[in-house]
Amino acid sequence: MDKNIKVKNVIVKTAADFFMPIALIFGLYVILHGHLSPGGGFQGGVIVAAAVVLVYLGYGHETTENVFNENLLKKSETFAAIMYAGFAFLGIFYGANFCRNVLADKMGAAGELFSSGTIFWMNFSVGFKVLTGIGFLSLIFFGLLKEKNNESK
Amino acid sequence: MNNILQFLFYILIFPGFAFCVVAGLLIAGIDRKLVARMQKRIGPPILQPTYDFLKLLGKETIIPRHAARKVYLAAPVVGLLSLVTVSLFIPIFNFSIFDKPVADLIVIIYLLTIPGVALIIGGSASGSPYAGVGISREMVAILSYELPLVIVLLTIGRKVGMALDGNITFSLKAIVDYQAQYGPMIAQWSMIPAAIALLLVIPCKVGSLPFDIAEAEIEICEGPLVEYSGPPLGIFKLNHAIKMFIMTSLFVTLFLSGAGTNFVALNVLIQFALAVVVTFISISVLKAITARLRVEQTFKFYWTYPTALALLSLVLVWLGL
Amino acid sequence: MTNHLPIIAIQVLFLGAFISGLVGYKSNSLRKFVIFLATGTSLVLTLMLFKPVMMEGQIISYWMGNWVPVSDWAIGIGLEVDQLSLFFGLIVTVTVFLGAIYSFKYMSKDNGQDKYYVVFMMLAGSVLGFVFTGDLFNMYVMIEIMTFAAVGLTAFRNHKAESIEAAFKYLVVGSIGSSLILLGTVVMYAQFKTLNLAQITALLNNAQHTPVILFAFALMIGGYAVKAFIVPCHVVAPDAYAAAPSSVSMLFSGIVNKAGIYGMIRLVFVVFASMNLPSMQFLLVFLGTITMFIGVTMALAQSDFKRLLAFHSISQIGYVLTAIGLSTILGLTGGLYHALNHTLFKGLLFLCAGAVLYSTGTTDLNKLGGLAKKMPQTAGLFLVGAFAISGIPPFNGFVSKWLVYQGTFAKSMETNNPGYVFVTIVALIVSVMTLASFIKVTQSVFFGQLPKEFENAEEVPLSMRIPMWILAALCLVAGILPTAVIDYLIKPAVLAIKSAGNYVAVMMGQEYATKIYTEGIAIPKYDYAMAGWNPTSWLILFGVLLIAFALVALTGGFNPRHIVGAENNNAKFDVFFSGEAAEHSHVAGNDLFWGLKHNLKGYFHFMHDVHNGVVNDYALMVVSTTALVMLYLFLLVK
Amino acid sequence: MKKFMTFFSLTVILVTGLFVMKSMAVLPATYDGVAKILVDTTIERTRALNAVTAVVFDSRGYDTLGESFVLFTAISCSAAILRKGLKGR
Repeated sequence: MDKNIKVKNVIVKTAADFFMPIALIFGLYVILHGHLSPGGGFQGGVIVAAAVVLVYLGYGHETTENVFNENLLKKSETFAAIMYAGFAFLGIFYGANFCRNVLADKMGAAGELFSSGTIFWMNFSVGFKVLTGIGFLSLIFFGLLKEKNNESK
Repeated sequence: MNNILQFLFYILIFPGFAFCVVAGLLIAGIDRKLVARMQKRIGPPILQPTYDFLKLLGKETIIPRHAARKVYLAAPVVGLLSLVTVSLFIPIFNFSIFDKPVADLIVIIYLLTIPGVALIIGGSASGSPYAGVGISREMVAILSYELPLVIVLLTIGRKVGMALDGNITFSLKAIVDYQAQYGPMIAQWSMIPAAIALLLVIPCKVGSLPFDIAEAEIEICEGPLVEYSGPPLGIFKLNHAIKMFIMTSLFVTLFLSGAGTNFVALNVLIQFALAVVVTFISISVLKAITARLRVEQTFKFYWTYPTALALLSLVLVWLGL
Repeated sequence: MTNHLPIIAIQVLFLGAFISGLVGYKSNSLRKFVIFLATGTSLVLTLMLFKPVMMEGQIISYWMGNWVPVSDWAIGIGLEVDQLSLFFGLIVTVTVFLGAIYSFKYMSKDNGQDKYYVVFMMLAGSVLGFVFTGDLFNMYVMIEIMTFAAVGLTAFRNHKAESIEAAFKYLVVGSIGSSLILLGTVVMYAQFKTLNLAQITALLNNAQHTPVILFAFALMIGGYAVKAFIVPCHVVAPDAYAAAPSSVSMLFSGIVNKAGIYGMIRLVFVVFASMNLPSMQFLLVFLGTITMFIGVTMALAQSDFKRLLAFHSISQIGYVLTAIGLSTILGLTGGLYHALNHTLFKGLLFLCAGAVLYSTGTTDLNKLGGLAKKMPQTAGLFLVGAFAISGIPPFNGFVSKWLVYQGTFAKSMETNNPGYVFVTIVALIVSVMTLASFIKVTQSVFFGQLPKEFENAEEVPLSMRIPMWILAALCLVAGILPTAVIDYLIKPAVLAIKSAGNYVAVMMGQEYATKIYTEGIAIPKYDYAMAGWNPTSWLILFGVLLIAFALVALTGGFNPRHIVGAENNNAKFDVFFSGEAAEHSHVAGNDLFWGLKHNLKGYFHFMHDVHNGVVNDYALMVVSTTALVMLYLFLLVK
Repeated sequence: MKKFMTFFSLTVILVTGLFVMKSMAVLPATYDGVAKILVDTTIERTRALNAVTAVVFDSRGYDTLGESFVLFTAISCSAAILRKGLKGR
């Protein structure tokens, strides 16, 4: 296993450096434009979370551990879940039913970035949740990988 | 108020506690006498079980060091209570303490399990390894005879239910009424195998030879009862005696009951006399002529012959015979 | 306001999971407070539904996001809480509440508790969401959360190898079950173009039963059979129950397999109400009968406390399935009653097993013994649970089993089919075998002699005993007052099962329903009354007797002066050893019933080979079951 | 026995599956029911151009909530299972 992961391999590192901004920007684009163009929170979130994998591939385990805070990611995911439920609860606060898109008429016209009411916000919270969640999951798996490498050495 | 007094009378005196104790101890005495005579002994006086019981009440109760005290003491009483409750459910000819058909065969099946369970729990609570072996045997015995017993009772339910309104009945009162109208159940030839099966179940239910595997004195020192002494032991002995009466009386009610007479006292006497006859056939004779079976033999026996007999009856009844 | 109650009750549990994950990271007591508040609120909200739904007969329909049906098509997701849903909902919330209280102390010896509670609450919320929903795909989503949460909780004690193994098995088999349900849902959608249960019910009412529908139905029956652990899909259950922490095992038997049962009832009796029921009945009764028999015989052969309970769980689910399979009023009453009772007594028994594990660190029947002296309350509560599950009066198991027997036997009289008599006989024998295996547990855990290493075992803390006491009290109440339980809980639920038309009318509107049910919506009749046996009067009898004999005992019947404790060092208090010196000798549970096993050794060897622990075989069993159900439906259902 | 069961069940499922496919093919091909209504009315109801997102987050928003909870549960379970256990791993 450890043969395949050469931490100081320049090509991998450069490629990671190159693709990371693209992944971040593109992922965020997909999340934010979920209601306008193909894609959405789930897809965009996974693309953003690819950044974690890229950091790991390019810089190895220690850097990944230093850069990302596992607990923070987990907490953010929980927070995003609460956020989603909160937007769903907005319906009840506004006197309609759960999950009601109460903000649809209060935000811009169809086609604008800030339009479509809670759809935008729910999309955003799902995207946030997925990116933190998948990132967290990747970190756990890298942790396992490290243990395994240590054992085999 | 009157009602409550009447109920108290039922519970404490007539079909309930006092009657059960007297009848049970008498039947136990008669059984011992009969067995003795069959073995060419003189045998103890008929009141001997009564004397034994009274004597045990005066003895000291020893609670073993390993025993779970409360359960150890409560078990015999619970067994006795459930037996007395069963006696309230069994009608004696046309006499039943419930006006409506309250009594129920399934209730009886379960209530009759409780004395066995009480014996098991009590023995288990005494902490003795002999008791441990004994309760395992007792449980296997329960497992063995329950199958034929259940089939017999369902057969009777089906038979009576079909005759009455084409629907299921589990009511003992309905069964007695049926027999008052059509004559004793045993007269119907399709029920004879079931009757034989129930006769075979009785000795195991009361724990007499050749099926007294749980209390085998010679092998495991009376199994669950090994640690018991004084009044709790007395109550267990009493339970044993009452169980003999209840089971035979149940047999009489299920199979030998007829129109009866108009006098309750006479009916009771007839019931008791019939119960003695059933005791003689199913308990005393077997006790006198057989030796103890092993536990797996008992299990095999009950899941083959009595079960086959009971199933035969069920099939015959199902075919409308 | 009433309309919002179900969704809030569901979301409170989920939010409880998230908030406890956020704030309870460091503080133990804060986390417990959040959990207590969330489960308690959910329980209260569900109880608030009791009056309008159960007593006034309202059915609550709730369209998510106000997406009400447009031109007779249900475009949104609807919650529909009818009496059946609320019946199971109450079971869920009560179980979760008690389980949470129990966990507070029980889990205190484990690390990573924050993660435990998060997953615990997700499980709770998903099952509540499952029983309240009125949408086919939403049922799948919730069952998916439930499966994952159950797998996570099974493996929670990850320092034990068997936990991980059990979780792996559960993951594989559970995922197959979920996939079957998903595939069934997809096929249903392809046929009907809608996912709303009420609308599918209505469309099915007038539709031919095309192969597509039968295919979907078979897949979903297979899937829910896995969720309810019905033989032969039960094979992962014992491992999972035994490896999970006891508070979770309680949830497994109390709500997880109830979810499977609920799904079956909802599909067979409401959604597919127009199907040819007698042929379905045979399938369900057949599955139920083999489930209860195999469950209990396997339990007899176990030597681990929790595994034994797990097999009993399977066996009792067999009772439930058999009874509801009869599909008579009596049968459904018995089935639902037994489902309720199973939650109560099996929860109690699992909590007792947990208490034993907490005090002694093992559940091996061969190592334990004599704990009744050290843990008298747990022993007493265990006896209550054991008697209840064995159907000893006056506890609740007796009532429901009685209904099952009566139901099966009445069915045999009705249809003149001797097969149902056979079912009655099996049910009665299974009941005795249940008793037998609990005798074994009683003997080898609580009575007998105390091994040296458990000299220091102590009674469990109060917060663990409170849920046990509550469950024991509920067991007794449900046994003493069956008429009240039937009137207020079971009867509305049974009527709800029988009135599919009403279900449609509430959700899709009266107009739509009259269009579909042109002959009018049939109003079912509840023609069963607890006649023939009046347990209250019986209990009074028992009580009077008890008092009478207590008096006898007090006035010298037992002569208390003669009852000497074993405190003094007198040899006469030693256990009898044929005159030899006393030594530790405890008859443990491993081979207590060898007389039985010896005679049935062929059967036991076969069962041993079937439960071989190979996941491939288990997966094959699930797939084969689905295939057989499919074959059955295609060949025999008209 | 196992081999037989494997082939038997696979055959049964395959044959019935093919049969079902065949009968599905004769179902009306035009999409109707819920889908048509949703697609037709999506923009005035939700102001979202992407109809898929509109369905996923509005009319079936509750399911999506559930799906995100599935993900959350799965991740929490992984965290719970892969944590450092009591006796180390």
